[in-house]
Amino acid sequence: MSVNLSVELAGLRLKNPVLTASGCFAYGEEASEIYDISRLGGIVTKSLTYLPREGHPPPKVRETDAGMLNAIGLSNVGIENFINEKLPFISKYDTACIVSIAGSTVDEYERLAVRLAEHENVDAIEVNISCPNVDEGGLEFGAHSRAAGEVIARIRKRFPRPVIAKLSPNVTDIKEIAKSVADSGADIISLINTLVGTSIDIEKRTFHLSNIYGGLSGPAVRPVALAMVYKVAQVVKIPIIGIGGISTTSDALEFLLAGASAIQVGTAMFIDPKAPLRIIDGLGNYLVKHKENNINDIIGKVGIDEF
Amino acid sequence: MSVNLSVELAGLRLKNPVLTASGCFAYGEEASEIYDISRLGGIVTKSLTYLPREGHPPPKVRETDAGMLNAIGLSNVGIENFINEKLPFISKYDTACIVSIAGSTVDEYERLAVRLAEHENVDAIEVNISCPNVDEGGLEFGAHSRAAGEVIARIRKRFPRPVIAKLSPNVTDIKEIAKSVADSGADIISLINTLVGTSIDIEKRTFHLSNIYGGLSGPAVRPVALAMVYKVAQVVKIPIIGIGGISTTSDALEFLLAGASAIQVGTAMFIDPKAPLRIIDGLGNYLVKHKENNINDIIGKVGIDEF
Amino acid sequence: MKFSDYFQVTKKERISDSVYRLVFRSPDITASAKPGQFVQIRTSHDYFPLWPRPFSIYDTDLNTGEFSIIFKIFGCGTSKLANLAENDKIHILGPLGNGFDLIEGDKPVIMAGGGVGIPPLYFLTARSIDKGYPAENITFISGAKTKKDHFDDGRLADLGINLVVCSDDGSYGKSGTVVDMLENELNDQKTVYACGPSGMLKKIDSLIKRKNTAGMLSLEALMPCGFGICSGCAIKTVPGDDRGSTDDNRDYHLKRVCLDGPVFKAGEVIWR
Amino acid sequence: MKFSDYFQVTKKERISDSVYRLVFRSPDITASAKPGQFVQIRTSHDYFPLWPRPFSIYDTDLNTGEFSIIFKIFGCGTSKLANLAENDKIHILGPLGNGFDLIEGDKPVIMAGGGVGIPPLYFLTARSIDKGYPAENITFISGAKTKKDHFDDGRLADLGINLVVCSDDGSYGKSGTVVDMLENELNDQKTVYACGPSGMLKKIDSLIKRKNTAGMLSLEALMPCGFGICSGCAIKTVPGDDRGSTDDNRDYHLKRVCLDGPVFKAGEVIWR
Ligand SMILES: Cc1cc2nc3c(=O)[nH]c(=O)nc-3n(C[C@H](O)[C@H](O)[C@H](O)COP(=O)(O)OP(=O)(O)OC[C@H]3O[C@@H](n4cnc5c(N)ncnc54)[C@H](O)[C@@H]3O)c2cc1C
Ligand SMILES: Cc1cc2nc3c(=O)[nH]c(=O)nc-3n(C[C@H](O)[C@H](O)[C@H](O)COP(=O)(O)OP(=O)(O)OC[C@H]3O[C@@H](n4cnc5c(N)ncnc54)[C@H](O)[C@@H]3O)c2cc1C
Ligand SMILES: Cc1cc2nc3c(=O)[nH]c(=O)nc-3n(C[C@H](O)[C@H](O)[C@H](O)COP(=O)(O)O)c2cc1C
Ligand SMILES: Cc1cc2nc3c(=O)[nH]c(=O)nc-3n(C[C@H](O)[C@H](O)[C@H](O)COP(=O)(O)O)c2cc1C
Ligand code: FES
Ligand code: FES
Repeated sequence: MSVNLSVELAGLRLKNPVLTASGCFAYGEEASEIYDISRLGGIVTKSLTYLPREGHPPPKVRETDAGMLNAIGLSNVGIENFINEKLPFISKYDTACIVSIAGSTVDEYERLAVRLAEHENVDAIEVNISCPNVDEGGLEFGAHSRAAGEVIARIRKRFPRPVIAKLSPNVTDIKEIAKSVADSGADIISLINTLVGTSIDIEKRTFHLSNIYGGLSGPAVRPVALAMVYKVAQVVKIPIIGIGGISTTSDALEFLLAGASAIQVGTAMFIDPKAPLRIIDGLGNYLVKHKENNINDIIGKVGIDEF
Repeated sequence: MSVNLSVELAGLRLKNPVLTASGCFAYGEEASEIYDISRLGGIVTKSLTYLPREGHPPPKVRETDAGMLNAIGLSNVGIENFINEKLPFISKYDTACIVSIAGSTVDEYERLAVRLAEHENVDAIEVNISCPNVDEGGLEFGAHSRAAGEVIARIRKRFPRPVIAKLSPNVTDIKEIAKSVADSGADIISLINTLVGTSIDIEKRTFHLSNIYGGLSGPAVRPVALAMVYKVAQVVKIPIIGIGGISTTSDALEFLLAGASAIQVGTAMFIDPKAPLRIIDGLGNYLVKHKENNINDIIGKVGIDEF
Repeated sequence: MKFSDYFQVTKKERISDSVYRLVFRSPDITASAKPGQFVQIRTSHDYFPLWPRPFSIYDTDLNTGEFSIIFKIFGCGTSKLANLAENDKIHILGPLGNGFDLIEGDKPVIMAGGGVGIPPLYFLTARSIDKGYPAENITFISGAKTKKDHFDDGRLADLGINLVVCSDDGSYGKSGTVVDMLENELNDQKTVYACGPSGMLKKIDSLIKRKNTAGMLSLEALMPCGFGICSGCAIKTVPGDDRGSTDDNRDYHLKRVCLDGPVFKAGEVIWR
Repeated sequence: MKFSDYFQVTKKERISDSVYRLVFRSPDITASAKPGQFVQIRTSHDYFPLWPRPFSIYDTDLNTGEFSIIFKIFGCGTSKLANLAENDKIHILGPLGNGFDLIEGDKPVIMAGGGVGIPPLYFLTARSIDKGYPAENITFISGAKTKKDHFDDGRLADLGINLVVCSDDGSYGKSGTVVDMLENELNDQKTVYACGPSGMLKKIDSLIKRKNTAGMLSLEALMPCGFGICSGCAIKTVPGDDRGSTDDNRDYHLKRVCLDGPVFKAGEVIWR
């Protein structure tokens, strides 16, 4: 029995619902030395700023129980180098190219969107709003619905293809932020970005990360991510991309059942670069096992038991 | 070399900084059948409501990666049964008795505080503000600084001994909430309560918990808890009790170094009922190993490395 | 008194494809263990799995201070348990739960054990006979899904009881479920002692009602702590008239399987 | 091309108290492995630890398609690795990193290996000799903290090189650190190849400068991915003049130890 794994999110066609998460796939070159990345539903690039960035000094990462902390600090090649050196490479592959952008000001986001609009082979933009807003004293754009909405509205005007708003989980009411970005014209919502965390070296009595705080990711955060995806699915009509600790087929299925139309694999890429491929195969096997033939039929199909 | 493990938080004297977390020790009877609970720095009871509560129907718990979800729903014996049956039992032991209270209205919190004020052997109240506020359509008291401050202010007036405000981590800005409860008269701040999460049974296609959402706890959440404790320690002068995934001596030390004057052991009680005792011994050994003799000397002593 | 410490594996025995028997040395737990009680075993040093796992006490040897469990490989925790070697030390808490009262008098009884439910019933049967209850009055139904996961290590046959072995697929003993067998054997003169998966117990509970006799049911549940502090294992039971007013006036009264149980009276549980 | 798959442990050997040698069968990795390169090994099936662990390739056998590593038990991951049995399958990604170029000509060289840094230098030495570099021109300093964690399985002695064995506490070979030995041996005619803990490499880097000669240093770092996608292993290096303007104009240029390294030129790294 042949099964359909392809999904379409607000015009963004994916051969399967499995994407790589931003910052967990660089720009695709490294993984392409391990397998054919055309098998992926799509690639989300490292978040790009206008100018290149070195990012935070080391140490930048730390393992935690079933998770990890990272304070990479948006190290990236900058938009021009990306367009000249990285985009042509990604474009050789038959997989969706989603470019993640990050700004310190609304203007920077806008300028990034303008540059990317010129390139047809950028299928969508993912807007990383978990960045300090310089104009507002370093407060995250993603922390407040107004700022979040403003960024999305400005980008929406400048980019002709799907705009994905990637939400920060470090908020009191994710539903409010989701509604705001949806009302501001986001075509798709992806979540979650990392949770703020830290860890301390008890012998040295210093923080493990040079930046003190890092972003927590990995299996540890999955239950939080899944709850937020389900909450958002209850209040917005636009498609959702689930992110957070997804490492196995079963993890991915939880998010699809909760209402995500696609998922991203982040930290699991480090544990097993082929994790996305295993999940793609696993989704097919799950459908076959349940005598179903279309992945779209299970999206949002979690029920509420009678207890 | 003899070491001092005793700490004093706003007049609350603890023979050692290790407490049991609310809901993870019931009212002390069960653990007392395993060891002498007088060895503990203190006990925090299950959160009490005015009337007894059955709580949510089963299933109430689920394991996650290095964590667990619970939707107990404040099952408790109610304040009167507690005072008549449980308090006398706890009072037999030479350990601090901290009573956790939870209300659906500010009035309920106040009535609970009034009842407990009459009992000298209640050393402190811990106010669980991670509860739906019926007057405000089920929004958590802990979600907004105003509501949080109001509850604390009202209780502060009615209870003569230390009032501990226990904060919810499901907020955008924990510093703001911390400042609000401190300004409202909280003597001590404890954090974190559980993170909102969920998980799904991919075969049954239903949620694992009858309540859909549960509270995530255990080692998985430790980095988030530690970051929040450190943030709060930077903005309030009142003592802090660290909670969240603490299972080992090293975990406890991270929180003390980050600025907590005491810690609570929750989920780890289920894995090893003697975890608090192992931590108490471990703290002593750590001091000896570092040629120090007073636990108070390491509180808040995390430094920031030059990178 | 309950004991929580690291105890030594003194013997490991394979009973069938996925079923093992482990013997531990703990004079304390052994001395105080009662049929129907269980222990919480931490199956790993790290957090996979996070919670310890509950296992019924299968037998005790007061002379050697050893007790044993029989378990089936199920998922992550039991797999790690199966990797234990003799002399390894492992963290155990017990004995836990209310357990059964030994059977007295000579009124006939029926044991209905499904898979993982057999060990505690063996323990109850053996001890009751030791204490003078007539073996011939005991009918013991020992069931499993299929041959490869039966729990029978031969000891039941030696008790001189009326043993009925069955498996759902007929690959071991009679063909049929424990409930099928019980249907034939049960009458209002016989008290039932049952242990096994919730599905089976639910059927047996109504069967007991239909045949209007009495019974004791030993339940399973997910158990974070196993000794009563978390309320995670709570199940719905019929509220007693004594219950005062509650805040959330539920139509059920919650009891903790680990502390108020795992043994409950027939008719007491509100099944899902 | 890099390979990511489950590979079989074909041999396990204990070299000293806490040091083991493991041989894996992977014709692909073996065929393409270069001295100084490493593999990422996932030490457990669950998430303890979460990340795979990096280990230098110690030797390869093109005939059997096997490669080996030597490792010291350090913490959680290496402990689990030490529990592997022959024929177990384990997830490996490799070969990774830039590695060393084989030594050519006949200019004398010094290998400075501390503990876990010895395996890659052995591989470099052996291959360079195979390719015709005169063994007698190689001085190899093999150091360890103490006897019980030395990495020497006897092969170095068979290479016909000038071998200097030392340990910090003198319990094995000469008494002193690798840096002490290098101090005596080094002059501006000799190129250094060093691998070991950061502290040692930092000292060697300045020693190379002082003695004004050249050297290659192979670094360690925490490595979430090992193949360049996470930037987690990045270290500060001296920015090249070619670097254009950056957003956060840092006084350093970050390079990934796993992909741009682990081998760096002396003088390139900005040490902490
Ligand atoms: C009081 C008591 C006594 C027991 N005695 C025995 C015994 O003597 N021998 C024996 O082999 N087993 C016994 N069990 C069952 C045993 O505890 C489970 O098989 C074990 O916990 C499975 O753990 P695992 O990590 O291998 O499987 P897991 O990986 O935890 O389980 C896999 C799946 O099965 C489900 N599951 C696991 N345990 C249970 C459970 N207890 N109830 C419902 N669903 C569950 C989980 O939800 C999970 O989805 C007993 C259980 C209880 C409560
Ligand atoms: C390129 C490379 C090649 C290596 N080759 C070898 C080899 O051939 N043989 C060998 O025995 N070892 C080698 N190592 C070191 C090896 O990877 C570590 O010993 C191993 O990762 C320890 O894992 P663990 O889980 O046992 O210890 P952990 O429990 O992870 O470590 C315990 C503590 O040590 C610290 N730590 C762990 N690993 C490192 C590290 N790499 N750098 C700095 N601090 C660390 C951690 O911060 C932690 O606090 C190599 C490392 C690198 C980067
Ligand atoms: C090392 C690392 C770097 C990351 N960089 C980015 C980034 O540049 N932009 C972004 O939007 N998210 C970034 N993330 C967040 C991930 O895309 C993802 O949202 C998060 O890690 C949760 O998913 P996971 O648990 O599967 O990793 C990064 C995560 C990690 C671990
Ligand atoms: C089963 C369970 C029940 C809990 N009940 C309460 C409660 O009644 N009141 C409260 O303030 N916190 C309650 N908590 C939260 C804990 O007190 C603690 O804040 C949280 O679990 C984080 O700590 P931990 O990771 O050590 O468990 C409960 C936690 C668990 C796991
Ligand atoms: S398992 Fe915790 S109360 Fe029963
Ligand atoms: S370890 Fe991920 S980039 Fe080097």
